Amino acid sequence: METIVSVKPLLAVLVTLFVIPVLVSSSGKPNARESWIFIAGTIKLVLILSMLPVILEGKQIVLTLFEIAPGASIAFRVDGLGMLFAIVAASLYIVTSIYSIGYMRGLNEHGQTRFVSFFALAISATIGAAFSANLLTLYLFYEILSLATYPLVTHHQDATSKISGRRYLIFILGTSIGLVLPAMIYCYHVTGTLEFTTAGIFADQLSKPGATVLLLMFVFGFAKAGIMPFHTWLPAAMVAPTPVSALLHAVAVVKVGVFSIVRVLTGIFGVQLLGDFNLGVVVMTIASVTILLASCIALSQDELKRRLAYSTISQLSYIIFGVALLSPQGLLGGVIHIAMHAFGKITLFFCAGAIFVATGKKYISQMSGLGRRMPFTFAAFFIGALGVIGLPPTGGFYSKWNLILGTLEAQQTLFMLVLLVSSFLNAFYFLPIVYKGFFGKSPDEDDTTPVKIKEANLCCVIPLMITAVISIGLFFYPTIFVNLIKVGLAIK
Amino acid sequence: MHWPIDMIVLTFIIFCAIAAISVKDLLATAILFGAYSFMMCLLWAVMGAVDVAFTEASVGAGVSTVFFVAAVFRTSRRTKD
Amino acid sequence: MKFLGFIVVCLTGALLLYGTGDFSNWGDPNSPASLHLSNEYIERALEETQVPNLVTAVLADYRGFDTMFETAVIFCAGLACFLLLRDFREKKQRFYRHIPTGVILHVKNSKKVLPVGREFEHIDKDWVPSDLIIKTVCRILVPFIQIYAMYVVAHGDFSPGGGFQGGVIFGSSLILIAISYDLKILVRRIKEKVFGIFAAVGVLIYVGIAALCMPMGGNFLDYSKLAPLLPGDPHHVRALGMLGVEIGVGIAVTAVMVIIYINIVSEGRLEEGL
Amino acid sequence: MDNYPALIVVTPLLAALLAGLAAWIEDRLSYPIALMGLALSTFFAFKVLMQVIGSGTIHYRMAGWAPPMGIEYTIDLLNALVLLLVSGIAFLNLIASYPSVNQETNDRAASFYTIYLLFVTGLLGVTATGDLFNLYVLIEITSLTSYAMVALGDRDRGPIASLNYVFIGVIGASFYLLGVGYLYLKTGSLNMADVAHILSGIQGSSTVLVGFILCMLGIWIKMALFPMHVWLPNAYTYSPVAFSRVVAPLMTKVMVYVMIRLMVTVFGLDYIFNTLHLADAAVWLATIAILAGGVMALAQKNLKKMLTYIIVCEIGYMVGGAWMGNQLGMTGAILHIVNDALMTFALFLAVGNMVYKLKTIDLPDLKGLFGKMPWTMAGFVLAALSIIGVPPTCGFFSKWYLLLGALEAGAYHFAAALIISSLICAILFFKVFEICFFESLAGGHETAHGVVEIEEAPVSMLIVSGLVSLSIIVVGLYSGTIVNSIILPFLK
Amino acid sequence: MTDSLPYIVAKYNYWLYVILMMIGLYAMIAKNNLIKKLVGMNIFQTAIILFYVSIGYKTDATIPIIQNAHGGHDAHAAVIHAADYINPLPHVLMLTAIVVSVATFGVAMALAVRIYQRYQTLEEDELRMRISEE
Repeated sequence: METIVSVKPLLAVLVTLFVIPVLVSSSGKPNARESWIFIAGTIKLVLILSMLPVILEGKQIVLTLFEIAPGASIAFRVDGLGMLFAIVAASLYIVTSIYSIGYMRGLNEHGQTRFVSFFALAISATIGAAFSANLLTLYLFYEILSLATYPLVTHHQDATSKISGRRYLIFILGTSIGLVLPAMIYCYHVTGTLEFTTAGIFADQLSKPGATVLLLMFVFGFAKAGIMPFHTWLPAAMVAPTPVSALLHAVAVVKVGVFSIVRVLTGIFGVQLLGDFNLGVVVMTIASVTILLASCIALSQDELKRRLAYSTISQLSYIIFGVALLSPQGLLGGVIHIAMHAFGKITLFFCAGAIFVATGKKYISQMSGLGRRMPFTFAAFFIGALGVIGLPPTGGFYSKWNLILGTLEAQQTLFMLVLLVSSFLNAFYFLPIVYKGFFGKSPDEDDTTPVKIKEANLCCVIPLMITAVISIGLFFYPTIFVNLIKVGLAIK
Repeated sequence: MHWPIDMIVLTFIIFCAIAAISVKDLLATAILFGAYSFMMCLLWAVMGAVDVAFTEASVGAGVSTVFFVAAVFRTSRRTKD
Repeated sequence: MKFLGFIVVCLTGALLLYGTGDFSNWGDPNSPASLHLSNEYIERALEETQVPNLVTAVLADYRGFDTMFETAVIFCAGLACFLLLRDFREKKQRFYRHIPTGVILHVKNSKKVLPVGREFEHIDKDWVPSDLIIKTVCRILVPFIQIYAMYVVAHGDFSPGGGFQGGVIFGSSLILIAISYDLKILVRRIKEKVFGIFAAVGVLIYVGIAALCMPMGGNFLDYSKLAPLLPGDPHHVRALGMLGVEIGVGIAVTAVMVIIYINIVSEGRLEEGL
Repeated sequence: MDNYPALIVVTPLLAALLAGLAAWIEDRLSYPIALMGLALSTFFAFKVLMQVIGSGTIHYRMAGWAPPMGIEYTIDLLNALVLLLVSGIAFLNLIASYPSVNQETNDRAASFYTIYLLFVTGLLGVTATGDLFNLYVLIEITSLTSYAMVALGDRDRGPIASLNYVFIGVIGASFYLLGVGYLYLKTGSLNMADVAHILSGIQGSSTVLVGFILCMLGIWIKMALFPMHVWLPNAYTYSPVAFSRVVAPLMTKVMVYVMIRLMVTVFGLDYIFNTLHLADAAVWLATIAILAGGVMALAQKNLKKMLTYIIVCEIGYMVGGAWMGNQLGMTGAILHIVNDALMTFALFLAVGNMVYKLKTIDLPDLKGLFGKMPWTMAGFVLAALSIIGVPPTCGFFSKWYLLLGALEAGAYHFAAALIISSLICAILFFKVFEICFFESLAGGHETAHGVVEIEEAPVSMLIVSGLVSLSIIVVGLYSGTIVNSIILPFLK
Repeated sequence: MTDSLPYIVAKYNYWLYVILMMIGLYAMIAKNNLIKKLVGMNIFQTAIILFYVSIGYKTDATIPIIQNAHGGHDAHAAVIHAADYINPLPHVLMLTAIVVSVATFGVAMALAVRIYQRYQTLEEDELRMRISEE
């Protein structure tokens, strides 16, 4: 495969890192600070997009920074998969930045400079993870992301966030140090390399039980992916301000976890090896359990953000599920779900945040009739919900369609059922909200609320409109993402 | 080979050592310790280590004991063990 | 603790005894320890350094680097004792004795200092009349001890002795003054500061001589390169260098011994002692 | 100039004496003299390192006598590296120490600097020397100075801690001296290279075996390997902070260096691992040390004391790595000497800043420190992450080599201990972070306008703290270079 | 008995040093009084010095000071037999060791005085009690 050496990936990672000192120094001037974020975010996106044509041609961009040991270096390699993830993350970063202005100022939150700084650090780490050329680099950015997110999760600095933060760390850091690190070192010990290659790095060093254990260590170890039973941090982390939940817990953090698992499955083990040892089924089973259980739990949640969180947990497992199918269609469907779910879910989170900003309401049971007061928000919510359920005309349909085709292709009819059932469950826990929002009894019709509820401020509403529109747009034009995946995973 | 003499000196050294760490009066310890050092220095002189013996005579039996007595003077003389 | 200590001690003893199994016999002239380096030193030292006392030759020349640090250790000890114990606070109470009458004055919490001299004298809390015999004997002995100490330093090249032993002896002579007379008399005669300076200067003489060899074109401590600076027989340069450092050691050790003593005995107040 | 090796050690010694003398004239003179001495020493150390990398091992004959007769400095890559580390850290610490020395030992500042310099002289000498007995004398200098320093710290507990340290320290040094005596009895020589040469012919001797065990025991006591660690926590906790900042990172690390030097240069790895069968026992001991250190650290309520137990734990890393019996383990151990020195130094620098401002560092007193001392805490967090072993800080990379070494040697218990200790350290430090981060605002939310007043330590302390914390990352990223250009050539 | 006697005689110095060392070590570990521990420490160190001096000893050899050297520069003309003189190297080492031990002893004494000033006792158990009381 043709490779090009370029510093662009490094720059793309660093640009939001270097803006942090600027942010800190302009902490007294919110407007200046926010414009710096935009500039950095835009530069980042432009840098990433400028690499797009090259990648679509089937080339890869590589850059080796530090050689730690033979076969283990800190290096970037941009391929289709990473590019897909980077585009999603970087573009949503800009949108979220607009949104967080509205949200944070709307609620008059404290420590905004700290917030935006760590946000920038987190997005840097996300892009770094997307462009990682090997497991070591991926692990590095994975850990940075874990730590950078901690102050964001615990932003409120109160007792609840302390407990959530503790849980977040125990699960995320505990699994990555306790499971991924030894597994990674073992891989290096056995093979002498950690480079992602399509064929996998193992020749015949692994026995089936060994491979299973190693695989499970990775799958559970990347706990950001929210595979049960290592998922409980995710609902807990919903105490964070909504922009954090939106970008990080719908897009960046959890997707980095999923992305890591995808990388390990496709780049470290290799589709071939997984197929030989029949390990795909193992992963699929784990993913299916998570999908179904999480959906059921989501049904019982009254707090909107928590319901979204459980929905996220189940949707993340779709991606792993798809990859574990090991068939081209399944891979395509799984990976493209990274993008599709991202746009859908971020819309939902934005809506949840906008409702909170406008009304201060967190519970679904209080939201009946709000849709008539906040029509744009609830319309966007509807679109987002469709995307997550997987119905046309949203991008979510495209990925779910491919996933189902994948199960057929891999002749796993039983697992197709899982998908269908869970889609129904999705519909059950989302659509009632929309229905009640538009057609339910409105609270201020009784004049109990003196202040008339209206839409949240523009900075909140515009982003969610944008993401909703993109979500629909992806139904019609998924080509770029599809091509990227085909290039990245060498699928015909 | 004058090992009988050596033996006697050595026995005396061990006696002094044990006595120094077991008497209950620290001043007596100081004196026994001085005696111990002096015996030691005799032994070394016999072995031909004149410089070492000289040093031990001036340091171990001399100055160290003085320090010891000074410290006992400033602290307590009695001890339980 | 006692039992545990006993076990540890027995284990260590067993280990050491196990090690002795393979020793050569005591005094065996053919043991490896007595052959390899030892012979080289014995046969070459006199020729190379012109110092008949092999211990001094090895101590101050072949392994002079060790000795330099040994002196530094001594300096450290002095400094450490000073740091740990020296107490600059004014003492709350003072005792004076009116000599003609023998009345003892006890001054409490007062800044006032009585003129010490013919009428009054400083005394310790527990006044013990100084014994004339001891005083006189010591007064006679001290100069001889000091001369002997200097002899030991200077003659270290030819006979047992050297800077360290000489220094200790000189130090003990000063300690003897402190014991037989009074700590205050010693401290008044030779200020504490002087001891401090001497301790540092002593080590500095050693390090200085050693370092001087470097600009003279040799390695550190290479006395032979000092030949142009020294008068007399060029063969004796090394011996002279050694004498120089021994004097440094002597000065440092003297000062440090006194510093340790006066600080311990007076709990750092330098007022009353043994 | 070819006198650099001697000058590295002699300059601080001279400076110590001059600083002591200058104090009699004018107290303020001693600080600049001390600073100059260490600056020169660092410069020489750097020169020597460059020279060694360029043209190989330097042999410097003291007094011009050929090696077995006279004392020789043998500076190879390992020495040179540790020399630079020691002098550099001592120098940086001296820069940062000025305010805290004035605060803590005001009337004795000059004596403090003198003893400090003598201590550094001792460490440098221990590192540079190629003679077994010279090593002993220099160990005694470092010990004697530390006894004095420890007693200078806490008025009540300092002397007791110090006297305990004296007893155990003397036992350690005496064991080492005895070991050297046993070796001397068998070889008739004291020069390391010469002894090694003679030893290779008499490997079966029980005297050599006992000599070896005694040397190791002595050094282990001096470095505070687990059951022999009892002196360390109290001694380091109660010493003045300016001193604990230098003794904590350097003393134990230099002793580890001595151990490696004895193993590699004097006894030879072949003798240790092929003739003796003690390696397993030593690795087990190290494993226990790691776990015990971590667990004991958990029980502490004082930050400084907690860190001292972490030192005990880290010593286990290095001992285990060195005794692993393979190149990877040894590489890890040597790399960890550098890394651990830097991390511990950074931690103690931060502690120093806290002590300077707060006067106490019992954990509950650290409330709200993130707000009050953000820069100090930033340094502290970085160093703590490095101890936990998060990439790209240097702690991760030495752990990487240690783990690889453990896997290669089949010492899975050691690998497990490493992972567990990482987790324990994570718990430990996040416990501290939680206190510093949450407790300040326990009363409720603060608005963006209610800025917490910043009370930072003096600039000199902050700059040093920042520099060292950054160097943790830089050294981490360049650890491949360090390994390839210094450690591997040394081990070959 | 007649066989083992020469064996014992040949090494008795080494054995006795072990005994002395054990006495010293025992005192350091088990004694309760700090000053006693210090005495133990000194015994321990002198035992090691005894060991070194024993290494240096050679039968039928004299002290390591070259005789007839006062004659001047033709001294080196006379052949020096290594076997005639005792090994000087251990003596040199032990001079240093003695100095180190007296230095340590001095510092330790100073520490003991400091501890006594503060706690009015030198017994370890009482010290521990006083500390835990505070």
